[in-house]
Amino acid sequence: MSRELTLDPRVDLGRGLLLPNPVGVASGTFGYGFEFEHLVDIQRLGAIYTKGTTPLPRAGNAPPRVAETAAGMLNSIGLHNPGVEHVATAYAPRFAGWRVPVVVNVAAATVEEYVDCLRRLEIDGVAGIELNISCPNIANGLDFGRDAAAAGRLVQACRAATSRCLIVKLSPNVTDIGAVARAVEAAGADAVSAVNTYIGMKVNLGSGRPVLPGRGTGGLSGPAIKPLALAAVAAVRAAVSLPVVGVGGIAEPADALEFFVAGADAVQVGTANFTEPGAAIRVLDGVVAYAEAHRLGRLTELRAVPAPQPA
Amino acid sequence: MSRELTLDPRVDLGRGLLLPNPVGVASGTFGYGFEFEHLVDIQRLGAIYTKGTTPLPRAGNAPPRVAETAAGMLNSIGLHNPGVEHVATAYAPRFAGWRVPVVVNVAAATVEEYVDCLRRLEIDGVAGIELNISCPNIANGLDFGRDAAAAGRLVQACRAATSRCLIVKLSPNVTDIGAVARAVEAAGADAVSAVNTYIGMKVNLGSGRPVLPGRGTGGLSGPAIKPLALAAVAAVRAAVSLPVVGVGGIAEPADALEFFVAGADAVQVGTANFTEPGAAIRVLDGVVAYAEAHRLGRLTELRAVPAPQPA
Amino acid sequence: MRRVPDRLRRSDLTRTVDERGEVVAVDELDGGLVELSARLPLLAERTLPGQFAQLRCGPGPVPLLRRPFSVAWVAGDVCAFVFERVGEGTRRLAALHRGDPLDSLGPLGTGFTLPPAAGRVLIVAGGLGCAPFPLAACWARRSGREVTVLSGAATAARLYPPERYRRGDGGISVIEATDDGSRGHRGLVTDLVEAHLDASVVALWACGPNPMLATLAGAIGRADAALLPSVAEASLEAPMGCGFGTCLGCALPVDDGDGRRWALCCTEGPVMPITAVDWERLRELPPAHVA
Amino acid sequence: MRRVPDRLRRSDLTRTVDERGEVVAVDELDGGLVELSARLPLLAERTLPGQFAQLRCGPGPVPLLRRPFSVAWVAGDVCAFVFERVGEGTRRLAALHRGDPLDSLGPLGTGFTLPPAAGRVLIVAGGLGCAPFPLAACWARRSGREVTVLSGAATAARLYPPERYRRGDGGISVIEATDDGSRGHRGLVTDLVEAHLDASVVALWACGPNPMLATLAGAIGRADAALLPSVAEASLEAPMGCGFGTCLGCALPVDDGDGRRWALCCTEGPVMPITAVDWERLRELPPAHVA
Ligand SMILES: Cc1cc2nc3c(=O)[nH]c(=O)nc-3n(C[C@H](O)[C@H](O)[C@H](O)COP(=O)(O)OP(=O)(O)OC[C@H]3O[C@@H](n4cnc5c(N)ncnc54)[C@H](O)[C@@H]3O)c2cc1C
Ligand SMILES: Cc1cc2nc3c(=O)[nH]c(=O)nc-3n(C[C@H](O)[C@H](O)[C@H](O)COP(=O)(O)OP(=O)(O)OC[C@H]3O[C@@H](n4cnc5c(N)ncnc54)[C@H](O)[C@@H]3O)c2cc1C
Ligand SMILES: Cc1cc2nc3c(=O)[nH]c(=O)nc-3n(C[C@H](O)[C@H](O)[C@H](O)COP(=O)(O)O)c2cc1C
Ligand SMILES: Cc1cc2nc3c(=O)[nH]c(=O)nc-3n(C[C@H](O)[C@H](O)[C@H](O)COP(=O)(O)O)c2cc1C
Ligand code: FES
Ligand code: FES
Repeated sequence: MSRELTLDPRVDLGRGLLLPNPVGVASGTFGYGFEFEHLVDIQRLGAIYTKGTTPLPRAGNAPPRVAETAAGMLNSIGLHNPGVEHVATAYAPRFAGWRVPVVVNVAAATVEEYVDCLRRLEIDGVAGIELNISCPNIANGLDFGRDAAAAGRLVQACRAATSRCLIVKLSPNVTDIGAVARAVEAAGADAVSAVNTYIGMKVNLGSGRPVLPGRGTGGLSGPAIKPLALAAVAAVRAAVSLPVVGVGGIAEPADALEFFVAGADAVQVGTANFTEPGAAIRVLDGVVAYAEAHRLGRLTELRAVPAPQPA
Repeated sequence: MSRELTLDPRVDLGRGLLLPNPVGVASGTFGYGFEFEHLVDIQRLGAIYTKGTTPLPRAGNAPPRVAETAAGMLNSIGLHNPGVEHVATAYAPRFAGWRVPVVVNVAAATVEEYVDCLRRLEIDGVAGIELNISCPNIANGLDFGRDAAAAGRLVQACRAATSRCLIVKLSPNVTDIGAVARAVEAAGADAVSAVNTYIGMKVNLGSGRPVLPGRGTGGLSGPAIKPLALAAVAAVRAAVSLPVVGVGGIAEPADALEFFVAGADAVQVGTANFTEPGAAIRVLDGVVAYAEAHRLGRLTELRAVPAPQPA
Repeated sequence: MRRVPDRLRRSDLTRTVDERGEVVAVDELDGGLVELSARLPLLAERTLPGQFAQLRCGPGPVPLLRRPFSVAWVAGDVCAFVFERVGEGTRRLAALHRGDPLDSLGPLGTGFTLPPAAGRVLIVAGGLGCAPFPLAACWARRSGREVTVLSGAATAARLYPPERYRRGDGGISVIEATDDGSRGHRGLVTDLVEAHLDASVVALWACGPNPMLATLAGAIGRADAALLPSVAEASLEAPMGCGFGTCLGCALPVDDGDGRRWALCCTEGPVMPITAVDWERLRELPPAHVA
Repeated sequence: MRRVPDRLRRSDLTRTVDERGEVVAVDELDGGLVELSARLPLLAERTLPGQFAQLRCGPGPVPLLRRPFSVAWVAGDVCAFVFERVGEGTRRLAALHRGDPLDSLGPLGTGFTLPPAAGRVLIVAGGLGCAPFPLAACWARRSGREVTVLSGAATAARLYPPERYRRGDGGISVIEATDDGSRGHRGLVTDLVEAHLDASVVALWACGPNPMLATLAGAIGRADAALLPSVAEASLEAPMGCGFGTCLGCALPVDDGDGRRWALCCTEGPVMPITAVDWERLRELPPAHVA
C-alpha cells in the first residue's frame, strides 16, 4: 500500500510569517539559538523565539536565579540580555542567513520603549516580534499583561511601529485571560502566545527566606504547569480567532498534541530544552509522525474547542 | 540538659475558633472525617474542613472526575455532597462529640443560599465556616471568588448570618488575590484560606477531547501547585492582617514550614490525604518536632514577609 | 421471576490498613503479564476475594496517586498482583526488585459474594479481568463449591495461565477463548457463557472490559429465570483518587434500589450486582483512559 | 608585581554531546561518598580536566533538571563521578545498578589550565571539591609535572581515598587535613597552603566550599609576587538550569577585565581565575542551597 504524506506542517501566523512547522522553542529557553547550533539542527525548528530583549542591555537579577520544584522550575533571570542594539547589529545578520524564522521577544517598561525597540527591529533577520507583556521577574513587568485595557493600548502603539508579524505573549496570572486576548486582538495583534510563567515561590528553610532574590517570587515553568497552560489556551481559543501559539510544559510529542486539541495553531517547547537540547526536534518528529499516522492534513484538525469559560 | 517544650501550637482564627494545632485537612480531601476514623487518629488534627456543602444535596458531575498530571491531579467532582440539612442533622451531632474542631465548607450559587446555609449551621458541632467562593467545578462557582467587590458583598451578608468564625477560601485564579483578600477582610471575614485549586485541563488523545467532562476543565491540586500557593499566601499575607490558612501541595513537614515562612498562621493538607491517610498527622508531628528543635514559641516566628506584590 | 439482588453493598473500612511491605518476586508471564508478589501480612490476613489494594508506584510525586490492583492471590503473608505495563505506574511496579519496599493501602472495596447454597461458581474473566480470580476461585473451592473459569484474552499468550488459576486444585476447571483462536474457542469469552450458565450455577462473578460485562448483563437480563444464579456480580473500574470513598472521584452510573445515581467504585464497588450498573449510561460516558 | 591572569574564558560547546551511557559500577566509599562509573565513550574521549557533565537523575519529571557533576576520572571509555547523597538527584544516582542507562550532556564548562612552564601543580581540594582532581592530577602528571594534592575534609572517613587520587601514579603526593584531626593535619586544608606554595608551583587548582576558596583567594592576593604561580584557578558551583549557557540561571559575581558583572558558572566557569571572582559579593548573596 502506498503511503502519501498528507500533512501540510506550515502555520501562518499572519502578516507574512509562515512557520515551516508548528514546533518552535520558547523565549528564554533557547538564548538566541547560538548555544544550540552545535547540539541540534536548529534549522529544522518551526521558529526560534529569542530571549526577552530590552532597550538597553540588562545584567539580570542577583542569584540564585533558578530553583527546582515538583515537576517544575522557578526562574528569576530578570531579563539578562545584551539589549536591542546588540541584537540588531550582531545577531540579526546571522539570523538572516538561517532557514528557521527568528521571532524576537521584546520586553520594556513603557510604551515608548517598546515602540523604539520594534522600530530598531525592522531589519532583515527578524521574522516577527513576540511582545512580552508578561514577564513576572522585573518591577512592573506584569502591568501590561494583567490589564486588558493597558495591553490594548500597548499593542495599538506597537502595531503602528512594526510591519512584522506581532505576536503578543499573554500572562496567565490573570482572572480572565480571554479578555486580555480580546483586547490585543482588537488592537491589531496578529497572533497570541500563551502562556508565560506562573508566579511562584520556594522557601529555603535554612535561611528562613524565599530562595529567589528580591520579592522572593519567580516564574514557574515545566510539566507542572502543563494542565494550567492547556486550560489557558482553551480559554484564549474560545475568546479570539487569532492564531494561538501554545506553550507550557511541553516535553513530549503527546504534550504538543494536547495543545492542538485545546486550540493551539503552533507550540513552543521551553524548559525541556534545558534538560534535553534535542527536545523540540523530537517533539516535532513525533507530532509529524502522529499526524501522518492519522492522515491529518493540518494539525488544527485535532482541535476540540471547549465551550468558552465564564469570565 | 533538660529540654522544655517551647511551642504553643494553638492558632486563634478569631471569633472563638482556637485550633489546637496548625495542621488541618483541606475541604474535599477528607470527606466529613468518617472515612478516616479507622485509618488515623483524626482527633489529633488541628481542624477538619469538610467537603463543600451546598443548600441541597448534589449528585456531582459525570465521570471521569479525576485525572493525574505531573505531580498533580485535576478534579471535577462538582460538589457531590449530601446537602446542608443532612450535615446539620446527621453529621453535626457526631462532630459535637469530637475534640477536633470541624469547620464546615459551604458553597452555593447565590448570596441568599449562602446565608440560608450559614443560618442552618448555627448549631453544636460546627466550629466554624469556610466559605468556598472559589470552586472551579460548578457553573458560576467562581463568580464570587474572582471579583473583589462581589466577594465583599457576599461576605458582608454571611457575616450577618453567622456567629461562627468565618474563613473565606480564596480563588487563586485571579489577577490580584490580595485585592480579594482585602475586600473580604473589610467585609468582616475572620480569616482567609488560600488557595483553592487552579483551573487546568488534560486532553485524552484517544477521544480527541479533554478528559474531564463538561467544559473540560478541573481544579489542579497537589505538589505541582505548591510554589504557586506559596506565592499566593505571601501576597495575601502582605495584603491583610487576618489569619491566613495556607493550602496547596503540602505533603511533607517541610512543605508546611514553607507556608509558615510565606506568612501562613495555619495550614491544610489536601491531596496528600488520598495517597497517605496519615499524611496530615505526619506533617503535624514533623512541624512540631522542627519547632521544638528550633525552640520556637509560635510557628509564626518563621514568617519572613516578602514585600507586597504589585497589584 | 427470581431476580438477582441489585442492592449495592458498602465496603468495610475498619479492616483497611496502610502497610509497608517488601517485594518477594516480580514474575514476567507470557504476553506482557506481570505477577508481583510482596510480603504484606495484614493485607494477606484481611483481604476478601474481589477486594483491591492501592499500591504506591514510586517514591516521588510522579506518579502522584496510588494505583488500584485486585489482590490476585494470597499465600501465607504474601499477596500477589497481576497487571500489564500500561503506563508509568505499572511500569514502575514491574521494575521493582526483590526486597524493595511496597506500600499498600488495603483491603479496599467490596468483594465477591458466595451464596450459602451448594453448587457451582461460574467465573468470567476477560483480559486483565483475570486478576481477582485466582484468589476468588480458591476461596470458592475451599468453601466446597465447584468452579468453572471462562478465561478470555486477545491471544493465547495473553491468557492468564490456567495452572495459576488452579493453584494445584483440580476442582477448578478453566475453559479458554481467544479473539484470534490461538487457544480455545475463537471469539469472545461471553460466547461461552450460555453453555455454562445452567441451574447448578449459584454465583456468577465477572471481571473484564466494560463491553464484555455489559454483554453479560444483557444475557442475565434475558436468561430464563429458572437459570438465574442468586448472585451475579461484576468487578468494575474507575479512575481513582483515593480508593476509600473520600475524593468522590470514582463515580459509576448505577440504577439500584435508590434509583439512577452515581455510586463510588471504591466503596460501593468494585464488585457490584451486575444488574445494578447502568450499562447504557456507562457506555455513553467519555472514556476515562488516556491513550 | 606578577599578576595571575583574571580574564574569564568561555567553554567550547562544539564538543558537547547528549549521550546515553550505561552504568558500570556504583561504589560506596567511606564517609558516604559514592563513585559512579559509566560507559560514556564520547564524554570519555572529549572531556578535559575540570569540565563537568549534566546527568539525568531519573526518567520522570522529578527531579526535573539534570544535575552537574565534575568528571572525576576517565579510564578507556568509562567516566566516573564522585558525589554524596544530598538530595533527590544524588539519591537516585546512587541507587542505579550496573547496566542501567545514564544520560550525560557534556563535556561542559571550562577546564583547568596547565601553563607551559615545567614545575609543580598544587591542588587544593575541600570536601566534595575532590571530585575533579583524580582526572586533573593524572593529566598534570602525564604532562610531566609534579603534583601535590592538599586534601581536606571534615573527618578521615570523608576524605577521598589518596590511592584513588594517585590511580597508581607515585608522582602524585597527597597531604591530608581533617577538621577533627582524625587524619593528617587538624584544621583547615588551607592551613597547609602557605607551606606548599613555593616558587616551584606553576599552577594552583582549587575546588571546595566557597569560604575555603575565598581564603585561598585572599592568600593569593597577599602572597609574595615572586611566589605567585602563573595559573591560580578555582572551580565554583551555582544552581544550574541547563549547563550550557542558555537559561542564564547560574550567575556568579565576578570582577574581571570587563568590570563587576555576573558571569555564567556553566560557560565562563566552573573553573575561573581565582582572583576574577568577586568573593565579597558572593559571600553576601543568599544561599542557593535549600536545607
Ligand atoms: C478496583 C480496581 C482494580 C484493578 N485491578 C487491576 C489489576 O488487578 N490488574 C491490572 O492490571 N489492572 C487493574 N486495575 C487497573 C489499574 O489500576 C490500572 O491499569 C493502573 O492504574 C494503570 O496505572 P498506570 O500508571 O500504569 O497507567 P496510567 O499512566 O495511569 O494510564 C495509562 C493507561 O492505563 C489505563 N488506566 C489508567 N487508569 C485506569 C483505571 N483506573 N482503570 C482502567 N484502566 C486504567 C488506561 O488504559 C491508560 O491508557 C484495577 C483498577 C481498579 C479501579
Ligand atoms: C559545575 C558543578 C560541578 C559539580 N560537581 C560535583 C561533583 O563532582 N560531586 C558532587 O558531589 N557535587 C557536585 N556538584 C554539586 C551537585 O551538582 C549537587 O550536589 C547536586 O546537584 C545535588 O542534587 P540533589 O538533587 O541531590 O540535591 P537537591 O535536592 O537539588 O539539593 C539538596 C542539597 O544539595 C545541595 N545542592 C543543590 N544544588 C547544588 C549546587 N548546584 N551546588 C552545590 N550544592 C547544591 C544543597 O546543599 C541542597 O541542600 C557540582 C556542581 C556544579 C555546579
Ligand atoms: C529560564 C527561563 C527564562 C525565560 N525567559 C523568558 C523571556 O525572556 N521572555 C518570555 O516571554 N518568556 C520567558 N520565559 C517563559 C517561556 O518562554 C515559557 O513561556 C514558559 O517557560 C512556559 O513554557 P515551558 O513550561 O515549556 O518552559 C522564560 C522561561 C524560563 C524557564
Ligand atoms: C478532589 C478534591 C475535592 C475538593 N473539594 C473541595 C471543596 O469541596 N471545597 C473547597 O473549598 N475545596 C475543595 N478542594 C480544594 C482543596 O481543599 C485544596 O484547596 C486544594 O486541593 C489545594 O490543596 P492540595 O494541593 O493540598 O490538595 C478539593 C480538592 C480536591 C483535590
Ligand atoms: S477513589 Fe476516591 S472516592 Fe473512590
Ligand atoms: S546553567 Fe543555564 S546558563 Fe548556566
